[in-house]
Amino acid sequence: MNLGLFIVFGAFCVAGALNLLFQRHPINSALSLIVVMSSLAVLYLLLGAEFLAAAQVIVYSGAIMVLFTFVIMLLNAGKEERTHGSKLAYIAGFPGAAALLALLVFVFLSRRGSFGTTLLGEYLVTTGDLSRLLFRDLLLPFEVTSILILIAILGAVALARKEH
Amino acid sequence: MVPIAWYLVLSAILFSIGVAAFLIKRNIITVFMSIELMLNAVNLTFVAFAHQWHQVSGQVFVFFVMVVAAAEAAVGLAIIIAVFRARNTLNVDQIDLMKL
Amino acid sequence: MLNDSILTWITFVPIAGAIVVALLPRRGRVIQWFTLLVALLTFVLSLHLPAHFDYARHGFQFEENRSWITSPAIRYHLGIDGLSLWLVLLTTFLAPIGVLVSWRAIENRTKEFYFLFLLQQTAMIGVFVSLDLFLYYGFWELSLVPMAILIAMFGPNSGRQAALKFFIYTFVPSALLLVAIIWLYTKTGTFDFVRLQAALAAGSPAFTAQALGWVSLAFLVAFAVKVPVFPLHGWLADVIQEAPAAMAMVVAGKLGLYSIFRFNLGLFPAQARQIAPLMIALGVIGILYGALVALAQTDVRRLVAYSILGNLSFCTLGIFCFAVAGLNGAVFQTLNEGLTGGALLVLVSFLYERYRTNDMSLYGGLAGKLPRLATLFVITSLALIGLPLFNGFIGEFLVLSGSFHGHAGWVASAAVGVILSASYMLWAVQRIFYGQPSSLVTNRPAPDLNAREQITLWPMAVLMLVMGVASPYWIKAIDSAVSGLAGNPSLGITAMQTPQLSGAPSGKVTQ
Amino acid sequence: MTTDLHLWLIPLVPFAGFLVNGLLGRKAPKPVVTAVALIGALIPMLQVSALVLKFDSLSKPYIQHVGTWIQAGSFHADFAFQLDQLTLVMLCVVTGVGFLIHLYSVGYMAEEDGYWRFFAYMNLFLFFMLTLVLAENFLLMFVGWEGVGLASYLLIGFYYTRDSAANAGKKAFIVNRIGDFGFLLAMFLLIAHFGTLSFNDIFSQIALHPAWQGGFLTAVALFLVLGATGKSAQIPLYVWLPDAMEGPTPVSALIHAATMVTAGVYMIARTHAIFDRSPFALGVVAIIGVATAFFAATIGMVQTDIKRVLAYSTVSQLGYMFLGCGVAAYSAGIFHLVTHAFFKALLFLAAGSVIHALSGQQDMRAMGGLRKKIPVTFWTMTAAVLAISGFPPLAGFVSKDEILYQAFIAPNGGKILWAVGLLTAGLTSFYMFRLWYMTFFGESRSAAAQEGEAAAVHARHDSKLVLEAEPHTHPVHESPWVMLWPLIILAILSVVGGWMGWPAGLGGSNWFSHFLAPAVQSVHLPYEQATVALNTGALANGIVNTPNAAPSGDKQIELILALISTLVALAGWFAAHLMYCARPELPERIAASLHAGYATLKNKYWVDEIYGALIVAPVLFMARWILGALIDRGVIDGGTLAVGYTAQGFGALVARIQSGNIRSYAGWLTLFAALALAAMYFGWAARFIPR
Amino acid sequence: MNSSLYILPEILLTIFGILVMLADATMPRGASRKPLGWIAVLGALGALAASSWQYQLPAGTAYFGVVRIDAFSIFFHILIAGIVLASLLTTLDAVRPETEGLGELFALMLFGAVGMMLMTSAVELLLVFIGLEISSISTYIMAGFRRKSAKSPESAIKYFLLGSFATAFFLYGIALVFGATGTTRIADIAAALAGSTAANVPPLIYVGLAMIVIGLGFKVSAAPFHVWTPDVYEGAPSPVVGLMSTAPKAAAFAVLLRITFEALPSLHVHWVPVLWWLAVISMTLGNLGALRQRNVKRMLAYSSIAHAGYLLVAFTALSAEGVAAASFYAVTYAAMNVGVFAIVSHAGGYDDRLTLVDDYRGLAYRSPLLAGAMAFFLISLIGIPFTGGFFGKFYVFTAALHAGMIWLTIIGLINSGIAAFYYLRVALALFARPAEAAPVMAVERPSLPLLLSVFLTAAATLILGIVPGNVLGAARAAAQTLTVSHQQSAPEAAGAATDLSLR
Repeated sequence: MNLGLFIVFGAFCVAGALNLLFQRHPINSALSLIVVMSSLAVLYLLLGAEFLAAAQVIVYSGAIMVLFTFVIMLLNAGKEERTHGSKLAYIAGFPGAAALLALLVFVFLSRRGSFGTTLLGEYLVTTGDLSRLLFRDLLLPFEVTSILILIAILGAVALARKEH
Repeated sequence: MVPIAWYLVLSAILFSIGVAAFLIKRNIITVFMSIELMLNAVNLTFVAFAHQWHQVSGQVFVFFVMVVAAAEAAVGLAIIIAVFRARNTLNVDQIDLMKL
Repeated sequence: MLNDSILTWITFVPIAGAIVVALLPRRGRVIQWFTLLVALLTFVLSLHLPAHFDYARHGFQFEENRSWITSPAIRYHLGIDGLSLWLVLLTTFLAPIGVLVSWRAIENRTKEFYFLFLLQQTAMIGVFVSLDLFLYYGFWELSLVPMAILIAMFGPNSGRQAALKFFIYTFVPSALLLVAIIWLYTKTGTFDFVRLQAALAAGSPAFTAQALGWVSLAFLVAFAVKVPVFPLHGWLADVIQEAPAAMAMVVAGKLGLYSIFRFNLGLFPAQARQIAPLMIALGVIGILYGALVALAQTDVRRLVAYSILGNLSFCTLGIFCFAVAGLNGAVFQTLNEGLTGGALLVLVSFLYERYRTNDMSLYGGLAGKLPRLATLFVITSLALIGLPLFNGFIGEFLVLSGSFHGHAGWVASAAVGVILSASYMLWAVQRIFYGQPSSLVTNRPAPDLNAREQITLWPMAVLMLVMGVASPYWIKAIDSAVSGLAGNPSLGITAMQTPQLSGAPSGKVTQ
Repeated sequence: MTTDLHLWLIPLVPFAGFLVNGLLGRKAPKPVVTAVALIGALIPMLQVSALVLKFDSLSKPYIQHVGTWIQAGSFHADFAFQLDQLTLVMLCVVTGVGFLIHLYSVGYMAEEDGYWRFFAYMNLFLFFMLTLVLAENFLLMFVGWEGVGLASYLLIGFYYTRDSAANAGKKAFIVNRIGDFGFLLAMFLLIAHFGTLSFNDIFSQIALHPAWQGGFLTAVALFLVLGATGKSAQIPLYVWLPDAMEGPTPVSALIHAATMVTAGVYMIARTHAIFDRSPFALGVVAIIGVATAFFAATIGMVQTDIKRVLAYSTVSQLGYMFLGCGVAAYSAGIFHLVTHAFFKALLFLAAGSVIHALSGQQDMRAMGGLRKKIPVTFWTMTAAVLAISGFPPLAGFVSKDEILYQAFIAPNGGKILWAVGLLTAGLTSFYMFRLWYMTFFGESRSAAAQEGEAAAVHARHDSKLVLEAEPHTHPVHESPWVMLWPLIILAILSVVGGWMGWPAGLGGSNWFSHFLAPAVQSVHLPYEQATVALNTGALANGIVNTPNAAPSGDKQIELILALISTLVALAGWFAAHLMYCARPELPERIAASLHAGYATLKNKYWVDEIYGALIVAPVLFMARWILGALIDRGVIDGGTLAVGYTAQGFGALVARIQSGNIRSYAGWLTLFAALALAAMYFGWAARFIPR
Repeated sequence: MNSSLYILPEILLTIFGILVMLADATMPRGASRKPLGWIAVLGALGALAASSWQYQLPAGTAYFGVVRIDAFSIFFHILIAGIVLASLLTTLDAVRPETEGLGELFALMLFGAVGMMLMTSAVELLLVFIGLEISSISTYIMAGFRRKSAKSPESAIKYFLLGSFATAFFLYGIALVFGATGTTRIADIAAALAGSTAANVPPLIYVGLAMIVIGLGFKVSAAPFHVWTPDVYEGAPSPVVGLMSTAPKAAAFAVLLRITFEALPSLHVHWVPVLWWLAVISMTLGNLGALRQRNVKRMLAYSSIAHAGYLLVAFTALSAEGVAAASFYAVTYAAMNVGVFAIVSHAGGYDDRLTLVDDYRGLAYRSPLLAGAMAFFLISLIGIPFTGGFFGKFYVFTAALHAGMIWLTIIGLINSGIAAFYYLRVALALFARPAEAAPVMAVERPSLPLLLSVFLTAAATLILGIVPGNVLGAARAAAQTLTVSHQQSAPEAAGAATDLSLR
């Protein structure tokens, strides 16, 4: 069950990600990304992060991706032209990305024993646990995010405002 | 019975696809989406490790990342709009006034 | 007691003056007069030094030694010995002359000019009086900046390129010098010259021959560029060509040679000995090369530049032959070069002010038009080519005679430079002053030297003669430093060869 | 020796004259300049006269230390003067002839613009020349040595607006510097071996070590010879002297005939202690001397410029002096120096008078018939011609014969030297009488000049005055008395001057030689042994001779030799008479038939051209193209530029990374992220760190 | 109450930022925004004072061990406050007072400073991350602030995209470190690794550290992660560049110091060589790249890459002296770079029109004061003695040589020789006669804020060069706190410092 879910949603994730990669219209990519995020939410559930799973759907798939779609629409972005502005992206980037993946996979798999395994429901984080940490131990970071959000608002307003 | 390593590998794969997407995509908005993909991959890692260590802080981290991502999205998209206004294009290959 | 703070005064009066200059109004000649005053004040202050110098003592005098930065252990340590005494005096002596020669040559941007001029003054004096390597390095590098800026500001043709060339040429090797200085510090925990000298003499496992070899080389290269020693002279001609006379006068020679003397001989005697054959060869090549290339010049400033290269190479030769007389001569020659080369540049600058060119082929027949200038030019030329009773002769003679023993072949080759120097200098005199007046000279009426210009030049001319006749006054101080060095066994300095009364002379007896 | 002679005052007085005239002369009235200059020359002469009177009472050498000049380590050189017989003789010549020529110049230079300058330089010359002869050590001697060169340079280039004069001055100085190079090296060697440059210290050292023969002493001597050839215009460095005639005639008389050019001879005599130990060096001196004498005489035969003839004659006569020294007959050399100073100064001054009379004409082809017009000049010149040609009992005869005799009795090829010297004497007689005839006899060829057709140019034709004005001429006229008196005095000296050294072989006592003997005789006399030892060798081992003490049995030889040389001189006269008086068309025919030889002589063996091609041109080529262009501009500047451009090239490469494309940047970042990851994980980075 | 004192400067900055925003809202459109700037200046001054005052506090953590106030964090707090102060003054001078959104810019600068300060005092990687994001996002926005030009938004988007890209790496790094140790607190990480030897260190930590180095390397523009720098600096408004080339970098360096020296000293065998190479590549690429630049801002961008390299050199010394040198260097670099950008901002005009080297020709003839100050800053950047730039470099390389890094020192100092070329080209251009054909740079009279800013930075540069004693002392104290805690947590690592294979 656990494994099956992992494989299915893991595959969804990868497929969504690849689709994001291969789709040429931004809207399609955005939708693919929503698939990835939603599948991830399921994986979070599998890992016992219920609250996060919910937040993932609400914040990511909901808020953030809506914003993306909104901007895509606003700017009336069409299909990508496959311009050839960069050779380096292919010459250096792909080997780099491949090497990165290979290395990470190598490290993870070579030490897979030390990470343990997951069982569904074996470890569940309650909202209470979460909030205890969030509002007590990490009170300061939590408060500071307000500044972050303030800046974001400020910036969005400042940058997107029409010229006079 | 899923080994945590698999989650980690999955996140690595997603991360790499994000990197690749960043490299390939021409539309700025999509490029930005690939960054979101990378962040999501990292989030998965956090959650997986949180599970491994039975540490809530990993999950809290993810929560913060989401906030940051949201803030980033707001700012990023505003910048994209500003760029579009200034240059009337969303193709990253054409955003290369400054070079060398 | 003035003795305890005199060096600080001498070093920092110019920079204090510079700050005041920056605040003075740009009106009339206020800035010039003030700078002249500061320069004269510095000179007068510096006269305290020879007056109270203890010639019998080796080691440093007028010392000041205070902590400056505790960690790293950097001290404000000043002091002079017979080596630096006259170099300080030379610097302070040339300062008023530099002001006077710039009086009309620098008509605009005077504030900038004199500010940087005084800054340069402090830097140069600082180099001579610093006994802490950090402090020394500070002044050493600082001396580059006003020079470079002034060259860029006032270079008539390609000042910026010349300034860049000069700066890069000297700065890059100085970077390696800094590496070496820091390396020494990490091994000894001190920047203090005296303590370093003791530490190096005492030796330590860290001071492997190889390490010290590289360190001393870093020192040497940095200094050699500044002298300059052939083939590191690439910057010299361009700088002399472009720099204002007051700067060109001081750009070459004394700083680098002093440093070689102080540090390469003082700290790394064994290494200096090792590299001596190379340096002797370079010195001799420099003498001949400088003279020959000077012979080929048509631009009088470039000619002076190469003649300076040639004359300074005598110093290199004298230093690295490690004979008491040669070392004395090398220091003396350093003074000469500053004086004579300086005077020549002043004269050339006066010529330029009148005719706006340095191209000798455009000149001719000036002797009749500007007899006073011609006279002083000839006198300076004669001093430069080492006519006896002028200062140049003493230097060259001591260097060559002192170095002769053991390096006969090199010295003989170097002596050929005596012929060549006469050739290019007299040829230059002929091209500028003799013959029929050229069209440039006839078409552009120009006055002979005025009172200010004469006041600039005559002290130098007289000093050339006095130094040529009464050299012991200068050499007794130099000698005290040299004999202090000679006490260092690893330098293996040879005294002047004593008569071989007992045996046969070293030459083979015929039959 | 208790008396203080204030020797240092002797040179210092003219120096003061130089300072006064040099600094203030421009504005001072002419009489003041004249007075200062003459006093500057007169006082030393009076001082020397006083010395002469006192001389016998002095212990010799009389040495006076004035102060330390250079002191470095254990080496020191002093301002020290010495007086001995040799010095005294030189002092007399320098101050005596010097004063006369000063006097003469007052008339000769009266019209000149640079009158004050001229006399300042003349006084300066006296200062240096007196320093040279009074010096007690090599270094101070070198001061005079270089200093007279300087004065010579200034005076040759007196008419500096004339390129030829400026060139000649420069040439003189540079060629002299080549000689000075030798002098310097000699001093270095001496310092290296003796640690001092004091004459007395060195010579007493040598005296103490009879074993020192040749070796480094030969090296020292040869370097000194190099110096001497430069100053005394000997082969190979004689080339400057003929050109030096660009200077005013009194200068030629004083510097380039009577005094400065003899400094080389004086120096060899002064340092004879060294030469005595080096037969090889002496041989070299003798050969150089005789070769120069002959060589210059041949050139002198065909020159047409009156001063150039005299110049080559001077070179030739200096060759005799060298020959004398070369056979170790130093006193003979010095004796000839003295007599030569009389008659050659006279010749020049008389020639100057002629030139003066002809408003600047120097070409003998444009002279002639002047005998009547300028009688005083003619008669004094005649005395000089006879003297130099070696007619008894005039001065030249005595001194030249002494040298020839000494050469003749020298072993190892002395006869050859004598023969060449004799031949040269004949040539001398020929060209001097040629000059005599061409100048004073026959038709006046200067008619054109008298008619003002501007063929002749005034002596000051290039001086500043004349530049603006028309070249002016005036009728041939005798010179003023201020010029004639020196001629007359010198003529008398030319006649009687030789008598003080009248050789024993001709019934005299050779007083001069005996007087000089203490100064030039060797401290030790290893001659006998040396001669014996050296007899085995050929020329390389030199030609030495006992200097002064001619074996009494040789009186006949001396007499015979004197007769022979007189005959040879007569022959020369006869030939000159034939060619330039009796049959004036002969020279052209001979020139035509011996075309190649004539051209060679006419062009002075092309020595200037050869030097130009072999030395000057290559040096200039090397300076300009190889060092100046190739090395300095190419390698050193080019290298700097190359480094600069290389760095900039790398800079361009680095900037190429900056394509401006975000995806490229990301690619770059990814690649290096992967690398950094791998490096960190596997610890690779450490492996590539140099240590 | 006590806890909030530990974040007093941040609180002050936030309050003033909000004040600025509120005041901005009340001002009519088109009114001069200068008063807002002065309010912000007050805030920065307050933060400066508060930070200095924090020396009175006992060193320790607050907010459940999330922030730590010690000599190290206070040192950087003061630095950041100072930079912001000078940058605010520069902005006041260089931006048209009625510019729309100027108030937001001032507020952003203050808020950004909050993030940076938190980065330096955070001992919890989460807070580091948040601080980093605050500082990054605010600078992204500031880079795009001059929207009228085409370059500024491009600069912003490049910065933003690549910055986020790097942030992802940084975050991944934190995740892996968390995976390896189960914690994100510096002290706990160090403690978790304390017992481990090279053999049993969880390998994930290496990957994590590498990712963190990549992310922070990007932020400090260390080559080869520097690619964004020239483009962004060129396009961003000059006063902002002065800020973002110094303060966020200083903060990022502080984080890197904390992570390497406080959290992961035991891994030095792995990270020292990597940083060694980063240092070498940064110095070399930065200086070579700058050689051919004709745009002063772009040139300074390359130069900032090189300076990041010099600063990294200090890391490799692996000693308290090295940390002190790095901290000191951050101060000197900030002083001279903010100073030089103050002048670039002023001289470039309101729209940064004149930024080519040739535009600077003859500046000395029009504004001797500015030219003199600029020359002074450039000279300091070259590293001429008696300027902060020199002493910083000197101290860094002394530390490196103490650790036996001879080659690094030689490479570094040769690089500083190369660097002299391009700095000097500008410095000399200032004094050269202006080209006749070139457009004359109409330099406005420097305003009071500019004078203040230049004076502050120049004085700092000079003081750091001549009497650096106090700052050195503070830097050394800062270093002490890092390395002492490091010795407590990993005593064997400190001992191992002597037998590094690198020696």
